[in-house]
Amino acid sequence: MILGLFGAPKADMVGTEQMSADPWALLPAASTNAQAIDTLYVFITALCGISMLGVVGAQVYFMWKYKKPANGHRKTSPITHNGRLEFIWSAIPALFMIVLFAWGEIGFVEQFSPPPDAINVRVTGQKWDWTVEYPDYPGAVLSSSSAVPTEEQQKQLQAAGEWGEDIIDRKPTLIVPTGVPVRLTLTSKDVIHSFYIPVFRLKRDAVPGRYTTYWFEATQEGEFPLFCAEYCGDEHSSMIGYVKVVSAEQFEVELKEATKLEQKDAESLADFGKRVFDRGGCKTCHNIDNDEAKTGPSLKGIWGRSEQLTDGSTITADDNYIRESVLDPNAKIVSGFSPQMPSFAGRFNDEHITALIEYLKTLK
Amino acid sequence: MGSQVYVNGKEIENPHEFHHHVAPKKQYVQVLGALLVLTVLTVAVSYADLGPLSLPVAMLVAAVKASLVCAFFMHLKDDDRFNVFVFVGTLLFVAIFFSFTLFDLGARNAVNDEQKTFEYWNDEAAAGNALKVGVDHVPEKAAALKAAHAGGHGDGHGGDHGDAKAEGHGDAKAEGHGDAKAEGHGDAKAEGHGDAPAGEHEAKAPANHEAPGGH
Amino acid sequence: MAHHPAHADHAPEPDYIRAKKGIMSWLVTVDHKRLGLMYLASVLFFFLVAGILAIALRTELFTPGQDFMSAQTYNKVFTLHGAIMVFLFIIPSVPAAMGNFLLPLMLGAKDVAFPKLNLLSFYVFSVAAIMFISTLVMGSIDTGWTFYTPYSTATGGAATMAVFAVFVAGFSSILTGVNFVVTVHRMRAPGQTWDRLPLFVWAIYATAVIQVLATPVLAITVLLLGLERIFGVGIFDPALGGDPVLFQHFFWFYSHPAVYIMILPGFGIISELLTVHSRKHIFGYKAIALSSVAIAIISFLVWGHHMFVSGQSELAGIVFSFLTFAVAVPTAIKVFSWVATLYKGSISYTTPMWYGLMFLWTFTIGGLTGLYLGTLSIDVHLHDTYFVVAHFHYVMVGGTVVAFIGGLHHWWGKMTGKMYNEKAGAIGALLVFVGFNGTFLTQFFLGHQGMPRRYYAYLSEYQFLHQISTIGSWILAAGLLWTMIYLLHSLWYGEKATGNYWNATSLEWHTQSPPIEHNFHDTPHVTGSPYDFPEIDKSGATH
Amino acid sequence: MSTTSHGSGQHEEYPPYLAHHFDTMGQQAGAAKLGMWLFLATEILMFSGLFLAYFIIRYFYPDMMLSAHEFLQKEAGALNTVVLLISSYTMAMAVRAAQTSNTPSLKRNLLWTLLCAGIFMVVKYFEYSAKIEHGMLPGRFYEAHYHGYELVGLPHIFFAVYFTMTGLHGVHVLVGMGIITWIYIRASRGDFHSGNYIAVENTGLYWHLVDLIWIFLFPLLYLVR
Repeated sequence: MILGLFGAPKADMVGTEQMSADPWALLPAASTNAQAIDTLYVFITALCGISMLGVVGAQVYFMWKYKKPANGHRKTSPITHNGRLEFIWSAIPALFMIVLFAWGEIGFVEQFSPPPDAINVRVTGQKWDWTVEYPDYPGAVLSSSSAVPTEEQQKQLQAAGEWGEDIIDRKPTLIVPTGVPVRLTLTSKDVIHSFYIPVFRLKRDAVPGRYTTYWFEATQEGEFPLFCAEYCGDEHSSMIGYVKVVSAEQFEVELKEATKLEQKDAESLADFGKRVFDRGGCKTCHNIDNDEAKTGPSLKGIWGRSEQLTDGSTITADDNYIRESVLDPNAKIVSGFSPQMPSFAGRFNDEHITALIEYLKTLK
Repeated sequence: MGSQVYVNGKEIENPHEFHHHVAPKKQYVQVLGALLVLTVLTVAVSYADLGPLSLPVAMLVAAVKASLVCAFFMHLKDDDRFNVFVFVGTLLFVAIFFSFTLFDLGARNAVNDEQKTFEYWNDEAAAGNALKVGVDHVPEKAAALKAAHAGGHGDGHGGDHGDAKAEGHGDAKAEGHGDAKAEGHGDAKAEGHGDAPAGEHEAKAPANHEAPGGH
Repeated sequence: MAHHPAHADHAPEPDYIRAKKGIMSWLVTVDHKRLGLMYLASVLFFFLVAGILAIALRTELFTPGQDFMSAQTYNKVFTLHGAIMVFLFIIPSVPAAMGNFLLPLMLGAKDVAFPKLNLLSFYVFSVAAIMFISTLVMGSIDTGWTFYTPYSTATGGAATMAVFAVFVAGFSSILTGVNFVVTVHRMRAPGQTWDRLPLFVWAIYATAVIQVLATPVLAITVLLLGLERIFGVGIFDPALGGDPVLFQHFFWFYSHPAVYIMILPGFGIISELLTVHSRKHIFGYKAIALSSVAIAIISFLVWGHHMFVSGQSELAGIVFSFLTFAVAVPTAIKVFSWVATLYKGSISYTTPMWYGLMFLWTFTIGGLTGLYLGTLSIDVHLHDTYFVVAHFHYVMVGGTVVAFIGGLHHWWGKMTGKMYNEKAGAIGALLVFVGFNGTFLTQFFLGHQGMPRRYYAYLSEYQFLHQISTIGSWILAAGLLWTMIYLLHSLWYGEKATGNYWNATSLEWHTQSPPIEHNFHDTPHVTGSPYDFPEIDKSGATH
Repeated sequence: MSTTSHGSGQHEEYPPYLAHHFDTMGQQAGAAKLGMWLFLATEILMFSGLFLAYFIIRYFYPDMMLSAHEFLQKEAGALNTVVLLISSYTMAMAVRAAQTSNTPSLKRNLLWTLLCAGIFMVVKYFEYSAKIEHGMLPGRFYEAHYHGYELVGLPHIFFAVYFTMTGLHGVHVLVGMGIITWIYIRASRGDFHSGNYIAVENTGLYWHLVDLIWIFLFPLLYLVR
């Protein structure tokens, strides 16, 4: 990369093995749909290329051929129109337009009629995090962790040679098997988000108060990025994750592994709490290493701190307050902040919250 | 020159004749009469139960009234044809705006039906988890109003957040319309006020955003 | 047939700039030419402001991570860039600034139909601009120029103010539109039939029709949005029982036609540039004129193509896609006719002509890439990515702005009485061409690779293309700055412009440069087409 | 463009109400009237957005609409309809008076129109105060359920639509009253006669449009079940 000199990559936010620094390598066609769309894409590109060549070719030729002589003007043609020519150049584009419309329409309609045996997946967007649930596999909930280390941390980690998978609790946002259709049902808890997986050529807005659906069938195993494509506020750019495509046999095993959030043997409660914290994406809105407020108050030294609330009263951030703030976040808003935090009720159980509180105690 | 007028590139022979039409007084009186009669008809029709027809009938009567006003009071009948074109053309664009948007909403029914979007809302409403109404979105104001209406009943429940905590998100939702319903009946007031702490929480997400099968 | 009307029997009259003196004579003027200049100064100022914001955005995107802007700042900057460019620059640029100046001149009229309304429209625009600028000190806005609900109903900052600024700006646009439609209908010179109108007038006319028909819907949309923010009316906000997709219908019913408010006047300018500087009758006059009107009307039927993935029903998507392709045909006809106009012409490579020829390249790319986005299944992939960003910048900047700058050079002498330097102009055009394509051509590839728009940080894989784009934007900025400098320079040091320095035929060239206060000494009478260059040249005039 | 010039730009006899850039009163009146119609077109399109919002809310929440509209006073709405129709009639008569150079009749009819508009606003005032009293306020200010009124579903949207539509219409009535007053003052100065009445006619067109919108608002908000 020639221009890489100007700025080394800072935030390798997803960093999966499928993705390299090659700018052209981001877009394999990894679903049945993607292959069909790519064919049409190539067709349109060829069509546009030929048209462009025709228009610009004629233009450049005329520019050269009919250049004004150095002295005076050449005698120009009095031609004003040509009915037959104009009809032809209206009719030919019109025909191609009909072809394009029909072709695109077929692909589009297919994307909306899922086969009956599709796996159901429910996707819920919220600022700035995706929650993915598998109704067919009770309890299986994934989320896009937006816990990206800060630039400073990354530098330290890289310097220490520790930059790797185990630093962040990095889990896929979506796990799907190859060869099995997957049906997405999307909605949102706050504003409009858009669930976008480029390698599947898939995008669908998640609209609050409404449901939208979509389906796809993955064909290629690997890990691919996943974005929010509809502007949704401050951390829109961090609302990304990755989709992991595994073989149909491996699917259930992988899903179980990925959705697990349990204290490991010999892991301290606080360390487990840090993993919970990362999984919850809390870092998106709360600073932990300095006192600066982001969308929410800084959590540095939160435990035992006195906070003034919007209603004027003060409260000490004890276990109960932290617990309430996780389960019913907007009950008591610290003065100067707006009620923006989603509830984690149902996602975190008591063990998780206990661990989280232990972790927060360590943030001094 | 003074006498030569060009409109739309054509010379007009007698510019003072241009758009000058005095209608007889009688005509205006008749039109007013017709309009008043039609108004009585509209009101009368609203008392007759026409079921699904009531909207089209009401709109039809209104359209007739509107045409009378346009044609006679606004002189469209005798006006420059281009002004008529402007008016009718405008209605055409209104029609485009209406038809496409309503068409889309109608066609979205498939997903709404399948996902039971509106049924789900109704179920939630029946369970007391409906969308919050009006001042309930402004917790301070709702609390003040509740206090004003509940008199001294509220003290026992005032600052107790314990139950809100225990029930988590669900309780924040419960302050919806079902709650307001309770307010409506005198004897239920105290009970309604029992939820007052929850009333102070502004849940960011409306209740119905939870996927029905998700939790 | 007199090419220049003889003015011998008239005493020399001061031009419109010198006719009256003092600042008040400008502030309360009802002269369409002075108002045109005032608009021109305002829109150029906003172009500069929004352009600086654009450079800041591109520079931030030079590296994948955060450089000098936080996410919040970035969001505010891209919102301001979009909103200022759209509402305070592009929409008023050609219609209000150049249209005001040229329309009565091209019609052989003394003024627009309602000069006082014209002045009012300018002040309404100024109020809107001040309201908009005031949002900067009120906490700024971070909604994007599209104000999508429910984000815009909940976000903090000065969104309410911005929304009402758009409401007010809309009224300025409506008043201008009404004024122009009436002017074209009622103020044409004797003999100037519909098929003798310059194509610029046709384009401005079609634009004005859209302004009249679409802008009121924007007004009610932003009014409802403002009420939603103040009262929580619950029409657009799902948390209150509304439907956010409904907002998009309302918004795009205006904003898609508004795209044609932005580009149609550009079409008009290009039709003038290509004919005058190749001394050739426009090819397919009727087709170009009628396709402007056709585009204006069809533009109201395609708004749903902004919503293919937004939760709109797929059936509506299909209908809108079909109608979208219908708008491609008149656009294609225009491009072909412009290229055919060059055939057997006598092309002078003046700066306006360079911009005209540049337009053919950039706009063709902009138009053709629209085909990808109109195609349903492909739009699903490309929607809300950099492909869309590149597409609309090719149409808006490569189309409208290029035409605007070309037109500015073409009529610069007519407006100011001074000629710019041709050599400097050619250098500027080259810089703009290289910079523009460098900036936006790469973004098509970024978009196809899946780079979503409105990201302030991105995956490092996209870095290479982003860096080319950023460097391109710097070149583009340099070209525009250079253009600004030599144009300003010409005001003091430029050659004096003659009355008809391009030896052109439409009516604005039948008066001196700059024109006198009432435009013409005698009411011109039109007897032929505005593009009869071959006839004139045959009759002996050579230059 | 080939052109010829003939005649003089100077008009020997220039009517006093003719602006400099027009050639004749006919051209001026035609331009003004076309401008007014175009302006009315924008008004219609603006209100169409509100009507569409109404229809959509109705489509989403039919029961709520039916229940909520019962709380509007039909009698007041009907009275206002009649008042506005009469004012439209008097306005039309005023235009006719101007056309026939009958200044006393013009002034009389303008006063009648103003009076009707005043009655309309007074009725509107009482309606609004009743709604405010009962807490039937738009959007997040809705508090009728604390005043003992039990409405189905999400009535705050209905009252938001009600207040927005009638409010915007009311603003138009107020603006109309202002314009009519101004026209009355000009009529008193004797500005209008059969050769110059376009200002009266345009005011009339505007006033009829206000009436036209109410003709649709009344059944939609007050009557439809």
